[in-house]
Amino acid sequence: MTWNELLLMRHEWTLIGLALVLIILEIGLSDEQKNRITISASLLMASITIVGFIPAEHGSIFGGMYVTDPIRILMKNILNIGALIIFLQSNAWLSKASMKNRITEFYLLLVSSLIGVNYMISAGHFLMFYLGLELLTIPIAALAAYEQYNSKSAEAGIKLILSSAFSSAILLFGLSVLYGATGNLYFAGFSFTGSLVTVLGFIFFFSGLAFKISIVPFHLWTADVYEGSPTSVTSYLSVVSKGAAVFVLAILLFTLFRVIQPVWRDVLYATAILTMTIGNLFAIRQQNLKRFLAFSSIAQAGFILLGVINGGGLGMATVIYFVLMYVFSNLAAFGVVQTVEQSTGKLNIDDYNGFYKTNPKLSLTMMLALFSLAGIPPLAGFFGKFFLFTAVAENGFYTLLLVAVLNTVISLYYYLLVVKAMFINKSESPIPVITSDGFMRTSLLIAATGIIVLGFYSPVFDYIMELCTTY
Amino acid sequence: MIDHVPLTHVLIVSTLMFFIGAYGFLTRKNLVTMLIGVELMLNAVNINFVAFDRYLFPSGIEGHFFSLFIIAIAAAEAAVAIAIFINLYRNIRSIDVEHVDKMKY
Amino acid sequence: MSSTLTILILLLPFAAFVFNGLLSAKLPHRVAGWIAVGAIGISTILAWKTAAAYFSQSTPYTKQLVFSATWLRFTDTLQVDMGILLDPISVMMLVVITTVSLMVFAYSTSYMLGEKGYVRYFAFLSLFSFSMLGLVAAGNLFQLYMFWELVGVSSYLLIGYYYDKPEAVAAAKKAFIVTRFADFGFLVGILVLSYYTGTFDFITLTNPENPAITSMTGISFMGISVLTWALVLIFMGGAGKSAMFPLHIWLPDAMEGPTPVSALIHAATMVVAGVFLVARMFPVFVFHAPAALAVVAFIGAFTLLFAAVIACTQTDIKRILAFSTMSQIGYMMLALGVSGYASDSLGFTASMFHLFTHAFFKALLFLGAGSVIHALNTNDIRGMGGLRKHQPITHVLFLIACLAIAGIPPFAGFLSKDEILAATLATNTFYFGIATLAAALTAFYMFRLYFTVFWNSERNYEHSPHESPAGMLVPMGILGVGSIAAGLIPFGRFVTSDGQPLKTHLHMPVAIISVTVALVGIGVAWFFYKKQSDVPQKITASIGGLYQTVYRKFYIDELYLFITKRIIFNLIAKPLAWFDRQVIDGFMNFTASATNRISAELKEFQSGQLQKYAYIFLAGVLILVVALLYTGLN
Amino acid sequence: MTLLLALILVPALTALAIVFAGNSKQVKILSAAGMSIQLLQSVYLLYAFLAERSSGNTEPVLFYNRFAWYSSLHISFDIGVDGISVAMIVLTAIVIFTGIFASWEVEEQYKEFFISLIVLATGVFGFFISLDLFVMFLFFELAVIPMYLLIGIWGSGKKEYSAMKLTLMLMAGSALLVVGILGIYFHSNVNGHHSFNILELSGQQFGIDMQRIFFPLTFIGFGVIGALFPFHTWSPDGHSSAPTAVSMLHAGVLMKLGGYGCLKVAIWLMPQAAHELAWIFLILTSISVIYGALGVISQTDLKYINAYSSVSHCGLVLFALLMLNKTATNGAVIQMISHGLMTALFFALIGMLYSRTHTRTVHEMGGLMKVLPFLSVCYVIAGLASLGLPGLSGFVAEMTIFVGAFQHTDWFHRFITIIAISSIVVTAVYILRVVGTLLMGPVKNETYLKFHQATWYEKLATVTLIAGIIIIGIAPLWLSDMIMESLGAILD
Amino acid sequence: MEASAILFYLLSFVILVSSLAAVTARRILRAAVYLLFALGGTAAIYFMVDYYFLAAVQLIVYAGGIVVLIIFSILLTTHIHEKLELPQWSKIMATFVLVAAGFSVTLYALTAYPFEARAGSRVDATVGLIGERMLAYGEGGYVLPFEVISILLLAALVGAIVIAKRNPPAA
Repeated sequence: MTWNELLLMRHEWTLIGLALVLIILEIGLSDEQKNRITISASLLMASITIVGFIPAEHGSIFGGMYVTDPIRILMKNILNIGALIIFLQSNAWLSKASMKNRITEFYLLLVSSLIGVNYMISAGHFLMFYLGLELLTIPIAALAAYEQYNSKSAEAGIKLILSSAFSSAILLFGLSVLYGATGNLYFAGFSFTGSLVTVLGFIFFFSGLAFKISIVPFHLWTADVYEGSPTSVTSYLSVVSKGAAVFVLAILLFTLFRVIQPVWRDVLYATAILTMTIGNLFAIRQQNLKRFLAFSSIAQAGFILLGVINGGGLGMATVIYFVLMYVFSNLAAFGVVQTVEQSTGKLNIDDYNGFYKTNPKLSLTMMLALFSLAGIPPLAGFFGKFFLFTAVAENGFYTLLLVAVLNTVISLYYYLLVVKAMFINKSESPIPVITSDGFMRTSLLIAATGIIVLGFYSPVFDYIMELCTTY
Repeated sequence: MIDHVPLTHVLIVSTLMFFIGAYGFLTRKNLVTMLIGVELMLNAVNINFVAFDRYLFPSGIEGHFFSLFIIAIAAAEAAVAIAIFINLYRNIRSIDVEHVDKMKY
Repeated sequence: MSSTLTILILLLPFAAFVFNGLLSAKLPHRVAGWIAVGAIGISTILAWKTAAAYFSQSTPYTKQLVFSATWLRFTDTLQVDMGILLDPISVMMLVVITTVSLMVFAYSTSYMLGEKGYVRYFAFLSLFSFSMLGLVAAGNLFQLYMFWELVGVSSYLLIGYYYDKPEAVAAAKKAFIVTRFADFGFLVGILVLSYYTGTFDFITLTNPENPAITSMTGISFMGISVLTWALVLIFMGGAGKSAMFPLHIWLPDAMEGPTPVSALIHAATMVVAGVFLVARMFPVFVFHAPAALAVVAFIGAFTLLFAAVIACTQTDIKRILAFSTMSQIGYMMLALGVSGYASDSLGFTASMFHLFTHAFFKALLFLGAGSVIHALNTNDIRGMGGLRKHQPITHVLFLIACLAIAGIPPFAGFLSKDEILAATLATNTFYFGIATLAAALTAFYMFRLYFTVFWNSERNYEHSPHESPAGMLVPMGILGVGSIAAGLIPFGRFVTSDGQPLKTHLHMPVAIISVTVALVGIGVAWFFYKKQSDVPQKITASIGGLYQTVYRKFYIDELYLFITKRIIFNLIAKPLAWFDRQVIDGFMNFTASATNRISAELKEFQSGQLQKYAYIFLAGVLILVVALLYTGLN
Repeated sequence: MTLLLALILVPALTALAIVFAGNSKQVKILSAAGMSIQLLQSVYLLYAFLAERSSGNTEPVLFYNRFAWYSSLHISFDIGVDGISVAMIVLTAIVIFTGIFASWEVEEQYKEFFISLIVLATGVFGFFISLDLFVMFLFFELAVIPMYLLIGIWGSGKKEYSAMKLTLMLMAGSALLVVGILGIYFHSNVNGHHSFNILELSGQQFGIDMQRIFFPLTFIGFGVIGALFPFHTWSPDGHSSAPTAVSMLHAGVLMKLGGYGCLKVAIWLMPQAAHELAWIFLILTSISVIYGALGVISQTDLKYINAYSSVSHCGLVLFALLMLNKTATNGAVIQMISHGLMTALFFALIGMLYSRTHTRTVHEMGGLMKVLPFLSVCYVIAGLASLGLPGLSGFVAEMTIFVGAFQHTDWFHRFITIIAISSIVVTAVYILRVVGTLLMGPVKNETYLKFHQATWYEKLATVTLIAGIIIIGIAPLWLSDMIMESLGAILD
Repeated sequence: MEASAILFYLLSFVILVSSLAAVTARRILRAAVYLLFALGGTAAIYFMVDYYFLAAVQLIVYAGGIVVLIIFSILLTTHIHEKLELPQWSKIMATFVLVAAGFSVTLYALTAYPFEARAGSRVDATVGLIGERMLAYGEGGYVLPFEVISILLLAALVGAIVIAKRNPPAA
């Protein structure tokens, strides 16, 4: 093993380095200096994100347990951006008195989870995949329950850890069956034929990943956990955790499970329809914005499946591109929600009545985010969604496409409800003028820029398409 | 390999155990007992891995290692889960799963 | 003949319209009046010059397109050229329209003096003249239709001139809508005809040997040749504009407009457009669709009698005149309907001749009525009487007009009506009988009017009626001269169906019959109405129900009202609006509410119970597995 | 050619400039200036287009330009115009120009208002110049969304309901469009790859089975915004709740996107299915025509009246398109322009009257001719245009449509054509009814006498629109020929 | 029947019975103890197949670690003598049906599949081999997972502590 080979793991190394720095800082800094951790962590995370983009070699090491290729690197980079934005958005919350002495741990857990994400994406062996998955989940479960004196937070933590334990047990059972059928756990050379037992194994395995992506009917934990968790954690769950699972699902389906493509197509066909529809139907009736965004993100997951179902280069590219835009859009929305929540504690849509009058910039950002999620041009979401539709149309699944586009109409309805609250409804006591901190503003600026620029700047998608031609 | 015991029988045991665990997870009211259910499920998976390893792929020990890691992770998971249970208990003085339903619809 | 001059005939009134219209708020009244009168005056001179030039050509008089510019291209073959077509009837119409217009314009300068919308009035009048001139000069059917519509709208605007009077507004609306309905048929007719012939052009269409038309005679729809369909539909348009039964209901109400307007539009010019239209298409009618021509004759004859009967019972001076107009147009239609072509075309010539003479005396009648109304401020003849002393000049002129319309020699009406009667006698004695009967009725109701208004006993006038100013009397005088002189023109020499002069002569037996019945009519009227008498009341009382029916114009208005209000509005429009709101829109709203409903129904799935979540999770896994057992693997 | 790009850049930059404007006056002057430039540009485009044509350039589209965009999917920013687009662009420029002046009295959140309005216009301009289905669709949606805010914030009545309904129904329509567009895309094969480019696609022969599926989707997709029965119900509510300028733009221009799209996408690209399935939509559209007209009769709200009449008139557009011959299609395009102008005029006037009387119920008003002669005369002119008076644009359009529709000789076409023609009678009924009640008769209310007369901006707005109506009405040949030349490529 | 087979069936019986008891016992502490039996039985099976190290880990980590943890938590959160309420009958039935269905489907799939044994000499998981593999980085080497799980354990530790440790509530 050479240095160069080790450098293939630079995403993980840098993150591990960050974790170490955090531990050192925690030990080295006095309590009064703890508030500097955010800025250090953010800056480091920013540099890690940038470093991630530096072109480098790729290949596989550890006998194939760890694999990188340009697509995986891109995926990691996208999720790093998401994590960076979440870092920035967490400051307001962490500055609260109740979070005193717990700032470093927060970042440490988040970074650990991020390391899990990276390993999961780069996994070349099911064990690595499983470890990544658990490393991704366990710290986040702890974070979900991070607000000690908030029973909702504890509830969220319990629901997350127990459901995920249950789902990973099922996933593992499926994996064990697949192992029995193939005798191999390396991705390279993983081959089997479609049979009853492999289908069973696959479904068990799939449900575990579907749980992370919140695909119906494996989604039920989502809303409750999103609502109860601290908003930063919710952001992370809805963006990074979900994005990572989507990526891995796509990679696995497109490579290892290609032999049973007819099987997983049927599965995805059914679950995609269910996911979009159920997500939308529940989102309609939400008042709590975090819950609302939870169901919206379930519906979005359904849309993502449209790209996965494609099973080819176009599908992979559109999935990656969609997640990229979803990172910006969803985090912009969560950023605004977080800002309002931290300064007023208000989370209901009704509370946002007249929001535009008092906080025009925040509400404009929110509108951008929601419109992007709804797929309104010229925002990034429009392109993301349209390309997903392209992917599904390539297969000739026009019925599915029709269901999907009609679902976008429903989704537009509830996104507009929020826009309506902010811009149209009047309020006796609107949310007062809020001044967010510099971190938050930076994060919103990044997200908004992403939302606006991404669509116009086509080379991004063209680049992704080029990478994905291998599928 | 256990002489004269067919693989199927081992698999019956593990599958049964898995679903007993699932039953426990789905019916028990106490969070800790739910966790016990999960542990049983994981244990069943381990038996599977070991059985496949021994019966089918004697020259490799991949399943063995997988079981090893599962055990470790189960421990980590249990630790975090219990920490959260305790936290919840502090908050609502109960670890009954049916009380964990403040957020719904 | 200079085409510029003929175009100017049209453009001058148009210019006056634009000028007056745009400056209506700022222009002094007198200036506006003079601009309008000046414009139409020059047009009149040009029209006469054009006529002189046209008729001084050697016969036969051909159709000449003196101006043409492409306005719109529909298809490769079908295009609309704005043009001016000169032929005997259009030249004749140009003269009639400009002349009568000039008289009415001049009359109006005095009559309308002091009205608030004076400038607007002259703008609209000019617009009307322009449109009417464009209509008669049209070189093709489509152009004719365009100006036809413009005429309609000018009529609408002028009837609704007193727009703060609800009756005037309603009348204007009614006039427009009824004629619009007729035009619907007209338009379809045009479309059918133009589709099969591939042209709108009159010169092509009216050429009897035109292959496009002759080839079309074989095509039929529902057993009737499409050509007949087309022409009947086109005639429907004409019937609407010319107030033929059953599309006549707007004309009496149209009298809500200022009286000069009634004279110009609803007596002399616009209402004869239908006659003109049939005359314009006459070769097509006569050669290819005799059935359609029979319809024309029948409708004409029916209206002729129908309107005459009603006219006998009316009490509003202008309405009497309106029904008389309908009746006279009936004559014209009837004449056309029974006419043949070329040497056989006495009816055609007679019809045009009557149109020509009628324009003068009917305009005069209206202007005379205007003069009376001007003096008395009422339309009801029951409030009039003995006016011959107060308005001697009006009286004389009115009498001339009455004699003309009653068909007493040597007035113009006598000659033209005689020709019509002769033409009907030659073809159909039944129609002749009707025409003769109507002639008697005409004489009766006209003199009923005349005696009631100018003789009889005086009423209690608030202030003594006085003669109208010279500005009104002079135009009336000129028309009076016209009412006498118009008959002297050897019409058959100029206006015939094929451009070849037609020898006409007085048909003595017919003349004797017609004069006799006219004198009888006058005599009865003299007996009833010259003095205050209760004979008429007694007669009406004795035939009460019948009288009421006639007086209420055979309840046709009520029938229309029933159809429009009850059926169209209440049974179609209202239910339709309800349907749209409740069913169509209701469905959209239902979709939305159903979505919400389903959403609410589903909420139990999100119960907050961890174990239920896991249950669904496991169930989901198993369902997928089982489903794939059945589908995915085979 | 940069001219076409400027057509979207000028409004976009105007909107951007407004962001930095100070007070309401500056905002309005900026908007007016921007839209004046836009109008001049459009007229210049018209001139340049006609000049190019008369110099013998017979390319199907002129000023064609291609900017690579998403090259991996063969999406490019293709722009170019034919006679139809040019006509629609000029129409849009006129309507938005007048719309700005009709909104001169907007003071509430004026900045946002004008920005949204101009963004909407940007979408429309973009739609008309784009030749790439994807780009076209993008601009289509871009035009729809600001509508929600415009109605929701500045509207009146049950504005929130109306705005939501309008947006959702239009988006549902565009949802069908997505399917249609993608179906076309994936069934195309241009030099071995799929294409969104309309010009390239028009050279494709799609299989009839494919067309049978995607023609209805595309046609209904565009038809929804063209108020195709029974998907028209957003229109009455939407129009009645929208602020003046929005109603103007929406009825005047946005509804035209439907007809334009049906022609340029559904009919052009899938002609066989169009021929085969036209009868279904002909029934629907002829229902639209007569149903809309009859629907007006029992309405009492001025905006509802105009909205239903728009359903009728726009129904006629789609009806004519489905006749699938050049004449009728030509008429459809003229009708789009004509209806655009007159309905904008109607809505502008209704807004102006409303700002004085504070009611839109016909029966509550009366005798306005006496107190507001200028506006009333304008209203009458609009009405006359609407009922198809010769000399005004509506006549030209309707006649062309009817003549075109009559080119079909079979019983079915004849029958529905006559049904459609009968709408001219109904139109006369309701127009005259409104004119009679609203403008004529005695002055209903003494306070009316204190109304201020039309202001300069109101006059500017109305006169501009009337000028357009009259120019087309009197001299339609250039327009008709310009459109006709472009139809050769589409309908042969 | 061979002795090993008899032993296996015996162990299986113990495992299954104690599993069942673990998920049904009404006294929570007993449930934990039954779990211990089940885990111990499993360890015995590992012994039978010569996976001594795994068996040891099973006993130490599972039985020794997790069960102790569970018992701790039980002590912290419940009264020992407290009897758990029985779940609702309907819940039991519904779950039973689902679980039985799941079991049947799974077992059907597993038994229907002809698992093929791969030829090869048997490798025994000796401690030496395990250690070697744990530190190897080629194919079959587990150094990377080993490192990753260390991060995981650290993270879990940090997470558990930070949640469980008492912080003064915010003012």
